[in-house]
Amino acid sequence: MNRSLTITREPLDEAALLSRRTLSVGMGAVVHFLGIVRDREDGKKISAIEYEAFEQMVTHQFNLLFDEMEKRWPIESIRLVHRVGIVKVNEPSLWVEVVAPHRGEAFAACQWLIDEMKRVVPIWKKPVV
Amino acid sequence: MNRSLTITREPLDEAALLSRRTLSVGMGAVVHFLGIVRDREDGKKISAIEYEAFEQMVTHQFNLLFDEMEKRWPIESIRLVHRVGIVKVNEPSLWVEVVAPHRGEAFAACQWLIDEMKRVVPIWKKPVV
Amino acid sequence: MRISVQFYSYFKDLTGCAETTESLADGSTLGALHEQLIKKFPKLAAMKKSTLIAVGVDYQTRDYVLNDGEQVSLFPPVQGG
Amino acid sequence: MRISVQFYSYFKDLTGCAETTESLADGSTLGALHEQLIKKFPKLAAMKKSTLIAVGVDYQTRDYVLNDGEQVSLFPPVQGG
Repeated sequence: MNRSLTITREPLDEAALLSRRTLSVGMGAVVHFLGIVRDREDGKKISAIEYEAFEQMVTHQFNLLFDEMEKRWPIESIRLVHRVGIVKVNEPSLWVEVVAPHRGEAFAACQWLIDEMKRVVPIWKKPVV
Repeated sequence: MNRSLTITREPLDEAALLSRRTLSVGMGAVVHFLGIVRDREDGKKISAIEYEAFEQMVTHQFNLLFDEMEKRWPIESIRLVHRVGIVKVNEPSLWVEVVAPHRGEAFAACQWLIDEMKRVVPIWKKPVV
Repeated sequence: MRISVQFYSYFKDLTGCAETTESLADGSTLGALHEQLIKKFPKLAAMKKSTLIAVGVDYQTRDYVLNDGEQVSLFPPVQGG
Repeated sequence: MRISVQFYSYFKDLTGCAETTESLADGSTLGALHEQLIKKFPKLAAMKKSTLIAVGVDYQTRDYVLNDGEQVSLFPPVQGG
């Protein structure tokens, strides 16, 4: 399984990410997820979210999750980018891509990864008013 | 709900589709699905799939599905492109984008739409050897 | 009454044509039309249970009562995506 | 033995610092360290049950036996995405 993990302070460049996708001839499904910063947090208007990460542990925990994905599903490629620092409202903080033979496993794996990430990957949010 | 449906003989241009995305400040989730033509159909090597569509009915049936999605989930935008004619192995035949406030509803709506499409939208595949 | 019928996908191979016109008694149902088509194109019989039938752009069941000039489509299970 | 402790997210606000060093008897557990930290920084008490604790880059439970020089991190529930 091809893995790519990026924790970055730079804005996400979706077009550049797409141009680097590799896809073998047996693959039938690509699922992307983008998490976008919304304009409200706990009912209050915000202008941005500041993401803080314990970076070494983030990398390690994502790799444990990727190991588990590889056991559960026949995934060819997982790529994930998470921004840290200040991310403005309406900008993406998270981009995930899963490539697999069939759509069922691609959707299942992508959703599982995001759910698990929100349980174990040490990244925290702080609203900016 | 913003709707965009395209049935086309042209190759999919993902970058152009992304550049036309609109996203209001309350939206937190974007899900994309790409269906790619695989190199095997029923265990046999193929070089392409030829898609045939009953186009007027395709448009009508997709609109019925979009109506139902609008009732079920708070979706801001659904965009779908399906190619017809010959689509080579390793090229996408289907592109779907769902924009919603939260990821749960974006994933659920996207998967529901694809499942229903495969039940009621009159498009057929013919393998090309 | 006269009903125009279109075939899609491999139903065109089974019947050898993309379109035909059938004459039926007024008040005939879609089920009666289907039976008449199976007599005319016997290869449709094997697919009888999985055949999808639309009148215009909407699916209809076999008890649907046809009206003169309506356009009917017969096709196998769909497979988009 | 001496254990270096790091705080993340609003735990830094609760303790007023990002890092501290604790002295503990050899063979002490992570649970004992946590109690010692709560005595030193009483605002951590309210979060006791939801506190996540890592040694190095792995989560560990309260019965984990610490070794001299290990790096411990305490933080609230994670919220990435």
